[in-house]
Amino acid sequence: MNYRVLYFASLRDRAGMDAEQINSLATDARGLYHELRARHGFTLGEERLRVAINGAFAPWGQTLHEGDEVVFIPPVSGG
Amino acid sequence: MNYRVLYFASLRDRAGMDAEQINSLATDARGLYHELRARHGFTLGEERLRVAINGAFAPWGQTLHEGDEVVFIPPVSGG
Amino acid sequence: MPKFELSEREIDAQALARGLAHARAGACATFEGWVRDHNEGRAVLRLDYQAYAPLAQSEGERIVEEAREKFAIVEARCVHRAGTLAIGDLAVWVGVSAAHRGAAFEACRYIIDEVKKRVPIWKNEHYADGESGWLHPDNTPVEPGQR
Amino acid sequence: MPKFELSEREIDAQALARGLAHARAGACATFEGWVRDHNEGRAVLRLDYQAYAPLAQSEGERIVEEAREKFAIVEARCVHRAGTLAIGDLAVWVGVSAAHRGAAFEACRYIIDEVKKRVPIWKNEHYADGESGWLHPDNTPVEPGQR
Repeated sequence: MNYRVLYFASLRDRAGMDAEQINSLATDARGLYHELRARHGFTLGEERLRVAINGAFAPWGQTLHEGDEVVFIPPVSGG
Repeated sequence: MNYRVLYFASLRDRAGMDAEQINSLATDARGLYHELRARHGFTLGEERLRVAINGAFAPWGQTLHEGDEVVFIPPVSGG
Repeated sequence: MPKFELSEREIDAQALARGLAHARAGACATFEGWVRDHNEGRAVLRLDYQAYAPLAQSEGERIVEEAREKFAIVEARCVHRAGTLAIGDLAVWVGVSAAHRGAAFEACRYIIDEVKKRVPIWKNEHYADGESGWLHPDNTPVEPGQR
Repeated sequence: MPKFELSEREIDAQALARGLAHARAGACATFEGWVRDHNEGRAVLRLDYQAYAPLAQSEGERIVEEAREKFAIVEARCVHRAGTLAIGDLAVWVGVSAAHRGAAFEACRYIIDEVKKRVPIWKNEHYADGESGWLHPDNTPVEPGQR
């Protein structure tokens, strides 16, 4: 399926891009992150990240649908 | 001895004046307050008040000297 | 510059806040006390503050100094109004800057709490029913007969 | 009017504070986060904030709404900067008005604490030694190798 992935902070620096369209066999965010981690060499483990799907926080195991926007949220540091 | 007494808040309303010069036999703030309480009909007991002598908080039993400025401080309500 | 001030004029909160700025300050907590339109269920029209100015000044300074000793702060200031105020007027302003927010919040809270407990300033509220009264620190009337 | 805002422009703290005014509000607590000249012992020159804007907006709104449910407050607002900031710049502003000061302080503290924990905004600090790095919520670098 096709997903749109946005990258922020250290993930953006590692990936070398803000966003990408990805065609993947992964059916949830966990599977998708494993795939992208291998591809881009992300060092942050799943336990350090949160997931957002279509602009809302979501569980790692939530089923993805065609065209979903998926964001892996590194530890935040606003304020 | 002669003392200058300043009144604030409800004590000022009761006394009907901001300040007075007083000639008294009292040698400490406690004695002076008892005298003034009788004269002006103050309803606040010693336990509700603090004493300031010459612009600084002082104990009730501190010896007064000629010309001292004595203030009985009602419960405060700034802020 | 005094760290505590009794002011007969309007308080300029913005200018005061600018005075707390420092390159090593990452946090600034402020508190403003505004004149409310009610107290203990009674409609308030305006209020007067009376103060024993020399002692208010020295006790206010002492409180800010205590805050500087107790908390890791950079700057702190407090200004309290005297005179007659209307609903919505700024009655007291406290501002604290610090490297980190915990100290800024705690020192700001400490200063306003102690000012309300210890500084010889008295609030006389004027009510819609034509009465008025001096208040306790807990905002109840000083003399039960007043109400 | 949104209760939480991500802003590319300078924050107007005074205008925001005026928006909290209400006749039944007797207390106003504010918090300002300023860009400090140091962090963890390193000299900081400037910083950039990156944000996942739609989620930052909705999560920020949720936090302010939580504060309104948890504490007896009248109004609350929070504005967070995005983009590049210099030392001393106002990075985040929180303001809360309430009838009484306890609720104002607690809600203000709640909002800034939760914003720093939950809102998807990231700080990239640029150091005097030419390096830069994304920070953790505890202000340590995200990747140990960065330092």
